[in-house]
Amino acid sequence: MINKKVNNVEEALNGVKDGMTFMLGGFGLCGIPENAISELVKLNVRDVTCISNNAGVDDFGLGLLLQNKQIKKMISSYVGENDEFERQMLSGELEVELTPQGTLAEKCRAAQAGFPAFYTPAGFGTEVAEGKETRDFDGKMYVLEPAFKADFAFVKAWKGDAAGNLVFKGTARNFNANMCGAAKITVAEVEELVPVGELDPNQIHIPGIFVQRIFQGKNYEKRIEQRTVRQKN
Amino acid sequence: MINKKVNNVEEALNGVKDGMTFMLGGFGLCGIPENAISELVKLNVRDVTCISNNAGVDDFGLGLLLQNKQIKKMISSYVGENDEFERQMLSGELEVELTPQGTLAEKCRAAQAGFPAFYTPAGFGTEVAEGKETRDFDGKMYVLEPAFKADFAFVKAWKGDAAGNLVFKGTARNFNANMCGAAKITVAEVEELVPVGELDPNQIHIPGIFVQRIFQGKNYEKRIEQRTVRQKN
Amino acid sequence: MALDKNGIAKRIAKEVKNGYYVNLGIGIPTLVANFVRDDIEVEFQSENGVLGMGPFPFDGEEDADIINAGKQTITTMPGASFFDSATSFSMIRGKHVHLTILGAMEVAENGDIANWKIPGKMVKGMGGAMDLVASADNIIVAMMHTNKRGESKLLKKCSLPLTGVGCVTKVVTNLAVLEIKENAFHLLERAPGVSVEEIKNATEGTLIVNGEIPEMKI
Amino acid sequence: MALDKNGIAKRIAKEVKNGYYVNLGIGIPTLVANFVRDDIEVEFQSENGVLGMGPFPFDGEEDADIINAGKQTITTMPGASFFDSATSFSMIRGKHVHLTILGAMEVAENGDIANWKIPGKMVKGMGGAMDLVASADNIIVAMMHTNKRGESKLLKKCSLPLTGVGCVTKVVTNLAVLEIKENAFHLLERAPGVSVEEIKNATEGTLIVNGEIPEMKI
Repeated sequence: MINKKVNNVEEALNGVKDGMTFMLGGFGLCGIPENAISELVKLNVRDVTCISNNAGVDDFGLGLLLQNKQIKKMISSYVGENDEFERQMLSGELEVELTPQGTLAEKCRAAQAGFPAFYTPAGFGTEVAEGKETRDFDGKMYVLEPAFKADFAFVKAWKGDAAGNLVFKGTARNFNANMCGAAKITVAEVEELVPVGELDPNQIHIPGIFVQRIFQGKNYEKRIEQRTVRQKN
Repeated sequence: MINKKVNNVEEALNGVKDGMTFMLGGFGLCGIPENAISELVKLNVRDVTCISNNAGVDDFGLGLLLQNKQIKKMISSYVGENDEFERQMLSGELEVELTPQGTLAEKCRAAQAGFPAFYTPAGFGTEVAEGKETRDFDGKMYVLEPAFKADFAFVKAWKGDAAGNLVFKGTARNFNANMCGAAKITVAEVEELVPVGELDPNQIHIPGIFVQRIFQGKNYEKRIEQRTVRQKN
Repeated sequence: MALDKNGIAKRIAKEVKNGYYVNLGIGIPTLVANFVRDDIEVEFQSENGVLGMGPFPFDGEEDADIINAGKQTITTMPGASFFDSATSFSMIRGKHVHLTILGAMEVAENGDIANWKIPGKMVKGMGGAMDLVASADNIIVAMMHTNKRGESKLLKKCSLPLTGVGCVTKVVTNLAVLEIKENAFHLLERAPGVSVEEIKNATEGTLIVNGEIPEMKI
Repeated sequence: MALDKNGIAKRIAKEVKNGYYVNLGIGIPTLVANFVRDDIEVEFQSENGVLGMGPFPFDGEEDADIINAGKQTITTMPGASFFDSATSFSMIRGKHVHLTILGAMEVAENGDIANWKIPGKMVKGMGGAMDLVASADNIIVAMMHTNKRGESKLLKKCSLPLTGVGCVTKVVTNLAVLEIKENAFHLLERAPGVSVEEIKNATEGTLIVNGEIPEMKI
């Protein structure tokens, strides 16, 4: 077994530099790499490009880096729920590349799987396709989208082991799974680091080969954005 | 829940016709849809095209359809271990499209995921790329490969439920997972059909949306091609 | 009388057929789930990675790791499954999801839709909408017939940046049910008590009224 | 004395470095696993869908559902995982597998390799080999230096249909270790007791011999 375990978030983020491109898992605040984000704020790396479906909310998640003006460019599918994001974008302070959600996911998967680019129907005929190659297959139009290139991918899993194997919980899997192995270095933080051999080989969501560093995360807040409930009769 | 359960293999293969294109899961004899194959022999459908990594062995798996001269064309990555396959191919009785294994898998996945085609480096500069579009991305050459189009996909899983959810075991997952949802109709046979709700939603390999029909298989032989063992000291 | 949001959702629920996998957008579409008949088999997909969504959790049972695309806490039904984002869009792009219901700011008579951006003013982003509308064969838009200023949202041509081209098949508004084909809105049903004239006045795009137009049955 | 198959495997095992994920082809490459040092961390990937392969199972413990790409029954090590074929080739195509070791019928001085077909005579198919050689940066070929008729398998140009172009980085045969670069085979090591002359005679392609060539240490 190849050991990927590092002792803490500081070790895990070793090598992070100004101007780099990061991938960050999560959908809204669900499944975001909370520890890595806190450390990025602490390290105060600047001028970074972040690939993340959303940018958290004003005071949590990637919103913290936005508040701190550390982000030069965001590549996301959705801005809503974050006023600071929308403000910086509309004012032009922040460069934003809005990308359809499925395209965003596949640009990660393409990087993970060694595909240079792919054709998707999403965005054809819209401003998303402007300047991009389009092509007809069987009478339907597609847009050619390149794979992402990133320096670090920060993902958060439910359980993991020192071999780098990951298991996610519920809808916290989202982009976390697709970003593993999609950057030069993939850093996984886990709610529970279990002994090697404890995870069923048949039930591993991401094999360790896609992960370079793994650590036991701590102090997870796991905030809920929209607490919707019903009452028991 | 949308109920996909059918009572038996006869119902599951309803609509199968001469001249159709079938996908069949499995790697060698590992994870092959034994019940579906037996039924295809019994139905004696002719002139079919089979997409399958291998063609079984002479007297088992797809080899049975080959012996029976039911197959017009095979799309596979590997012929070895099947003398009848090699004989029919060399004599020209059987049309064979040899496809790199990773390309074969991705042509299934592309069909499942709605991608019309993809660029892969596999086969560039070889006869596999003859007549195909090639393209340079970042100084490396790629071949454009189209998604498969098939009428039926026959897959075999370890466990499944009436919602069509599937769980595979060990290396029997192979192409079975990628073929689900890659044909007009996906038929899954399972070693054990469990009550809906028994499978952990977090640990389902193939969500039921990719499966149209599911049935409890029977009489699995699960032959081993190369029984390699070591002796206890 | 024009329909309210629940009324629109109720009418759209009738478009949901047995055996359908359905993706519901944020807003009115989310309400549709409440009105689908009990005697048909339907599963709701949410593009953030869940199939087989159930109702909201009971108070105290919500789980931060189990949400829908609107970031709302949800539950799952027996037979549900979770998956990653790429797989989720494989379901959508691969046409395994049968019906997409989403909101819009504008719909054009050729089926174009705009719902993600007002240049210089507001940008929410397209989220999964561009993938959904570019992929599904069956796309129903749920929206008010006119905007807050009383202007028609059913246009000859969208004025806002597009989400997708020529993709919307049906529109259900507070006033009417309309099918889009051959570059026109074809009026199928009126909201109870709403006249064809009122619908004509509220529709900027080409409106085809063929024969007697029945009232919706909700 | 020329090496036997185990000798070749033993020499190649020295190319396997700490932290490597390695894909082993059928034949001699499979034997490599037996000779990798115990004090380094290595994981073996098999393209049919397993990472972290272990030794063959004990007699009676073999499982039809757990095999390698050679269709042999295997076991797994702690930390192993199973996955589908597309994911397996994501590992390969995405360069997550660091080293590929495979057999060949012919290798050319420019790094071309042929190992899947003899027109009109024999076709095994390429299996995963075309994906492997087109993707990996580090490809070692394990083979006999000459074929059964005594003809060189290290050629100026392959005569058989290619598996991949310009991809092989190293060749380990029963006679020698050779690096491929700048359109030539560069002799690095001789098998114990084998002379440079013998290697020259057995090599049809351009052979570069620079200075004293050491004997392999196995």
